[in-house]
Amino acid sequence: MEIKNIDIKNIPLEEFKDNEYLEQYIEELRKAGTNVVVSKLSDLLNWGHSNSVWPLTFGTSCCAIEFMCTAAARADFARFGWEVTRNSPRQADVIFVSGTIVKKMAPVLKRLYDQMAEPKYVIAMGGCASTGGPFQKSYSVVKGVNDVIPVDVYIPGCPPRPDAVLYGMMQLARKIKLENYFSTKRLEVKEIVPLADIARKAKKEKGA
Amino acid sequence: MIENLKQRVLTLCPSAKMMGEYEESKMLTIEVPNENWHELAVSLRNEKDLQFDYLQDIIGVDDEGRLGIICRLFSTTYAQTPLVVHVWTDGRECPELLSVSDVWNSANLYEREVYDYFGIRFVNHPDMRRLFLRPDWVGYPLRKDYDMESNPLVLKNEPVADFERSERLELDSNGRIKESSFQLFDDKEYVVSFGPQHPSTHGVLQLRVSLKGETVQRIDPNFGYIHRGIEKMCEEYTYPQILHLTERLDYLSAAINRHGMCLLCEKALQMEVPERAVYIRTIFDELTRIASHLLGWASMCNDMGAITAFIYGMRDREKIMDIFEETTGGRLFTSYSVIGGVSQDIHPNFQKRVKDFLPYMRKMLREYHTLFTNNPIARQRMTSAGHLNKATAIAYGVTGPSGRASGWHNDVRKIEPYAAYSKVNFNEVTDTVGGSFERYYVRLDEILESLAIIEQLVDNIPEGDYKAKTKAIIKLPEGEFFERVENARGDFGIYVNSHGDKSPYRIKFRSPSMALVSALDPIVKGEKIADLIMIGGSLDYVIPCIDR
Amino acid sequence: MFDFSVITCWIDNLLRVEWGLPDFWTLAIEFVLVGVALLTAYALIALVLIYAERKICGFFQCRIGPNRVGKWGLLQVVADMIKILTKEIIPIKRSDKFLFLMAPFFVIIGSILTFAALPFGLGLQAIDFNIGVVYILAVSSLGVIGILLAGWSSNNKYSLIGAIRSGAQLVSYELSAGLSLMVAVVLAGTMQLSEIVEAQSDLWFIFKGGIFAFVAFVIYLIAGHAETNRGPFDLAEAESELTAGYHTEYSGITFGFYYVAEYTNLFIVAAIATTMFLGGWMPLHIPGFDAFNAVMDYIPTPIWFFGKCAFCIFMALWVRWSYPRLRIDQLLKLEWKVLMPITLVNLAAVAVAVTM
Amino acid sequence: MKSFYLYIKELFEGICNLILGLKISMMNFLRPKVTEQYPENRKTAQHFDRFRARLVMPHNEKNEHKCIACGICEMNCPNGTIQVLSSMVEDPETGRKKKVLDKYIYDLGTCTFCNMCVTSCPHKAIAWSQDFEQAVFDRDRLYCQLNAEGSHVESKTIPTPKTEGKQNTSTVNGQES
Amino acid sequence: MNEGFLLTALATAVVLVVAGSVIALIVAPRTKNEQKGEPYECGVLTRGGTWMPFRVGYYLFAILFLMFDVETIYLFPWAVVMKGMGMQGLIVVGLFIVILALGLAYAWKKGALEWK
Repeated sequence: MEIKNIDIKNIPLEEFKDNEYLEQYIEELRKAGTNVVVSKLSDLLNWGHSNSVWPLTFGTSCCAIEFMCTAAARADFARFGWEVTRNSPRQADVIFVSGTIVKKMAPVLKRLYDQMAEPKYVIAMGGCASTGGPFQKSYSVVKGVNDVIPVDVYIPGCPPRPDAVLYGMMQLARKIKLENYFSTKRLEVKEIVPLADIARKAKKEKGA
Repeated sequence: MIENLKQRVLTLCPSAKMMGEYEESKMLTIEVPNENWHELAVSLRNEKDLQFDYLQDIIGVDDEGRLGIICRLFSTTYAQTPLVVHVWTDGRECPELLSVSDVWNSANLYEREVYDYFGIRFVNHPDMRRLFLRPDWVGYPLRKDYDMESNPLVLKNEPVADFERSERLELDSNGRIKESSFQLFDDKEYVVSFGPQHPSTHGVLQLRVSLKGETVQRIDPNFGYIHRGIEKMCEEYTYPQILHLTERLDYLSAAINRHGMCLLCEKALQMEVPERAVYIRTIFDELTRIASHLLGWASMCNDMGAITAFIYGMRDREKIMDIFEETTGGRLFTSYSVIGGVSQDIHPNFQKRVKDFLPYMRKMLREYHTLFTNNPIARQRMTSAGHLNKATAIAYGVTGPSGRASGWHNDVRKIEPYAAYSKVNFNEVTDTVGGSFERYYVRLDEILESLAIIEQLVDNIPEGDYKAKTKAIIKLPEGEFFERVENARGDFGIYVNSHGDKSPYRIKFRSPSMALVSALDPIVKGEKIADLIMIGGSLDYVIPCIDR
Repeated sequence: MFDFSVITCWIDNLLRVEWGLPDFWTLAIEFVLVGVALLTAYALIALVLIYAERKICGFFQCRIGPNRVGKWGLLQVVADMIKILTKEIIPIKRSDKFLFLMAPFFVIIGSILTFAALPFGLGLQAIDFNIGVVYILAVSSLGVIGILLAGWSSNNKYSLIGAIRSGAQLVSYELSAGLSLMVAVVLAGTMQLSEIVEAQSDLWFIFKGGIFAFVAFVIYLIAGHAETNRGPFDLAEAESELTAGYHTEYSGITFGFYYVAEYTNLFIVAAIATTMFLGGWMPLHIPGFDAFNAVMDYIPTPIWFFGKCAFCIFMALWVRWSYPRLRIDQLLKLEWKVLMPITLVNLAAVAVAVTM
Repeated sequence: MKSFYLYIKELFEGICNLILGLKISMMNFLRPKVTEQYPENRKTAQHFDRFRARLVMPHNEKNEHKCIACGICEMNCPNGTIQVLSSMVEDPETGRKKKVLDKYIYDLGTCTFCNMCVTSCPHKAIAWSQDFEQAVFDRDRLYCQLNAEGSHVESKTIPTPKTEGKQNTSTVNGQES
Repeated sequence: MNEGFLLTALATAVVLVVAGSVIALIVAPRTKNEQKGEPYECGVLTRGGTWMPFRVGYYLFAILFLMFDVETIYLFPWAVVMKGMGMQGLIVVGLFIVILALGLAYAWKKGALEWK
């Protein structure tokens, strides 16, 4: 099934990375079953949600500086309507996990995520939040925030430059536009990436 | 002079053992038995002719099975030889040392840190609890026998009570140690938590504030929400690999920290660095300092509610980011200095870009002053709160612009000139009042000084190599090495204990930000909440640097 | 000048005479129509203002502001509203549930009641009491109750501190707002808003009243914005200290009400300032220049009204995006030691000037 | 009286400074905006050629790369971002066994862009690309294989590698970009 | 008529709030977890009760406000008819304003206006 309704201004659909995931996502949605009338309304709501994503001010370390740069005049994510950063999780829609999450911070992050109002999204910004980044060998760092909360988009980079953050935001907007608004169940797409398995296996062998 | 000091110390404490001195770095190392340590500390601090009033750092070590601490002392009154004191514990099971937190206020947090890392408990310390790690953490991570797998990720709620209680060890008159536990805040106190997720704590710092109305009674900083264990990781990394971790300590002075680490390695290897590299590094350091001060200014404005000023600061910071990116390929983390020089030559556009930036920045600084400094609201807020006098600043080890605003001449660039700082004319910006406004103003003035330094250097970058040849595998000779550089927040110290391997045996970074936060408590007592945030902004600390 | 009461009379006539509806139903239909009109205007103004603020704020900060949702980002606010309307409302444990739900009511009621009393144009005014000024002062302070309740009932420390701050703040600024409006009342000799506007048909008070009216106008703008909790007086929601202040625990549309009310209150303050000092919907008339006056009369009255409001709002945004936030003691000092004495002196001076 | 004079003076100074501040923000209001509109300027935007967004392995038109699978980059990498999977293949002509690159796996998610792999590569087989559009929905997608399918080593860069470990970051005098 | 419109406005406000809340309650997705209802305090658990006693300072301002506000209300009728009252009215009200101002000056002098 082709991806519909998720065009983002100025970037053609096929130039986006990871369209395969979205295709699988639609597949999952279809399995869950949506009827047409709701779907129209759902599209409108998704349009609203994807264009008005208010981030929670949540910065732990270096990536937070680049997040601030994204908010500042040069990159200006206000153009996307994302500039209303809320300090209270009740009013925020997305957490930019910008920075390292350590074991002491993990429950706090979890609680903040739990306290957010539905629908809510998570962007793992930078290496630390995605995989532990430079601190993979550390005893106190959580290796990827998806151990703590479900993540929607990963933005690689250490830290990612503001443009890369904007790109990640557009990726999230694409995903939101696909969402079935009326089901609160989180759809999980179990994607199998062969290369990742090979890499992990090789790492294990080398470690042994 | 070093002889004098040696004699003086020996008369004060006959049981002290001289450990040889670094003639070159002009430093005296002694070993003191635990029983005499506190007594000696008092005399070192108070004797008229010694006055070692600045405790730079306390470094915990686990050296070949022995646990102990290394204290590094400076005197701000006399150009004294720095004194390095080793104190060892008796065993590994229940190691205890005498606390010197009553002598130097800065020791308070340092000793807690040592306790957290090595499990050494300090007798007479007012508040002996873990500094960085969760209260239920198992083991002491920087001990050599620490099991890395012993602490899995826990997501359940930590009981509030865990953060509420603390321990105290006291020596009673019979010389026996008495343990007692106490509650940090009274049940009736109204304690509000600022942080970990808070827009104005500059990172994930938790400040628990006891309030009466809007007035701050007492604060208790709670660190460790970004403790990544960098020091332990460094013990497995080679020296060139460590560099990328030093950048991530204080990410706003990334280039300076990295420079410091390179300097330490070069000094240890007695390596000659090409003049060109030295100049380039200095320019990059100063650009980093400007970028950091700009961000400091911007976020302080943001803390006071002037969001537009924040955006202006960030806007002008982008100019520096462009200069960085063009030459080094990185914005925040330049990965530019390497051991022996810099990793690649400057971009042909570099000088032009820097020279364009200088007048621009000067013009913008004038705008900042009109927009914010002279704004009566901002000025009244800044002048009326947050005074830190010189004595307190030294006692807490508040270095950098914040310490200089209190009148303490502590600029490492002046005291121990490194890189090209001895070749340039610049003023050490100081003030005497030590209020929030002075800290704010010193920072803006330092931008001007940095611009002047860059102006003197940028046209005179000598031709030649940008990197010295180094050995394939860099191994530091055996011994202890200290280095300090002036980063944007103050005295950034590095200690390396090398056993001659390609990775350090123990590495310790002295975070200037930690001293800034520890000094927060005496400053904010009796101020309003709004001022607490503003004072935090004026101190301009970076939490990942504290937590490491 | 086109009198909008022509339309209302026509509708009234249509219902009563043409359709022959009894009195009760006529009134009922009229009320419903007015209600719908009010609601639409209220929502529209809020949307426009939110968009304007984000755009203007962007321009002050050297950036562009929303421009990707719809042409020039015009649909941005619509998306926001859809979003906020369909977000979850979180019940807070151990909060005072009833008050927690009531608080947004008070804020919205306060602002709509004031809104309904504004003269948008000649004949475009729903409520026109003869004690209009007092009415406006009274109902606009209902919002304070909403904020206090929100902070008190949320079971949140930041909210509570925010509420306490706002209590002291809003209550104080009420005074200079009232006293500065009195200058206009003195000049007009009436408290009915429509008559105040009429009284400015020859020249607006800000010109007629000279320096006194100007001072009163500026003070009203300051006090008004302090009352609406907008920067630099946004202590109650001081973002950098109290995370979100009194509405920390409000999510979804309950927060949306505060968000909307903040902007309509901004408009209301501008509108009151316009009505009292800038002649409301009255076109710019200069005594003696009859041709000029006649030309001015051709511009519809609502345009005059909204144009003047836009000017006041721009001033407010300009200040908001230039200054840091005041501290609570500065705020009270400003009110009690600067604005209050000045308003009192100003009032006395104006009384003397008018009597002489 | 003195205090009254001071009060008035402070008031007027305050008002003047407030107005000056307003002037500055108005100046900025009227200045051209500094915003670079990223997705709009996607085609035209220039990035600095040293900017590091992702590691790539340049291939020539014959689908050949320069990597001889010596593993120096892997060794220098501080946190295991690079994995060089190689196999020993017997050369049909000479009969000597040599290392051939199977898969050059690069984990973008863990990369810290510390530049140590590129500076240490003896054959300049890897380089940085400026393509920063890398955000994905699944973390595993951040693993990339840098050598193209069916590619092999450029014939002229075959010289036997020095013993592993001898070469390090510092042997090469920086990397020209 | 005015009163009718006043009620209309009131009803409008009620309709707005109720309709908004009802739409949100119907449409918005909801999830439950243990932490959601806990008061938010920067991501940590709240310690102790959240209500605290107000300080006396707040009451002081409330009382001051009450005094001045009542007096302001007295002034409004005068403001309406002031033009017709002439000199006599001016003097009387002038006296009133002076007393008001004296009250403020007294509070100022006594330090009641300092926020402590």
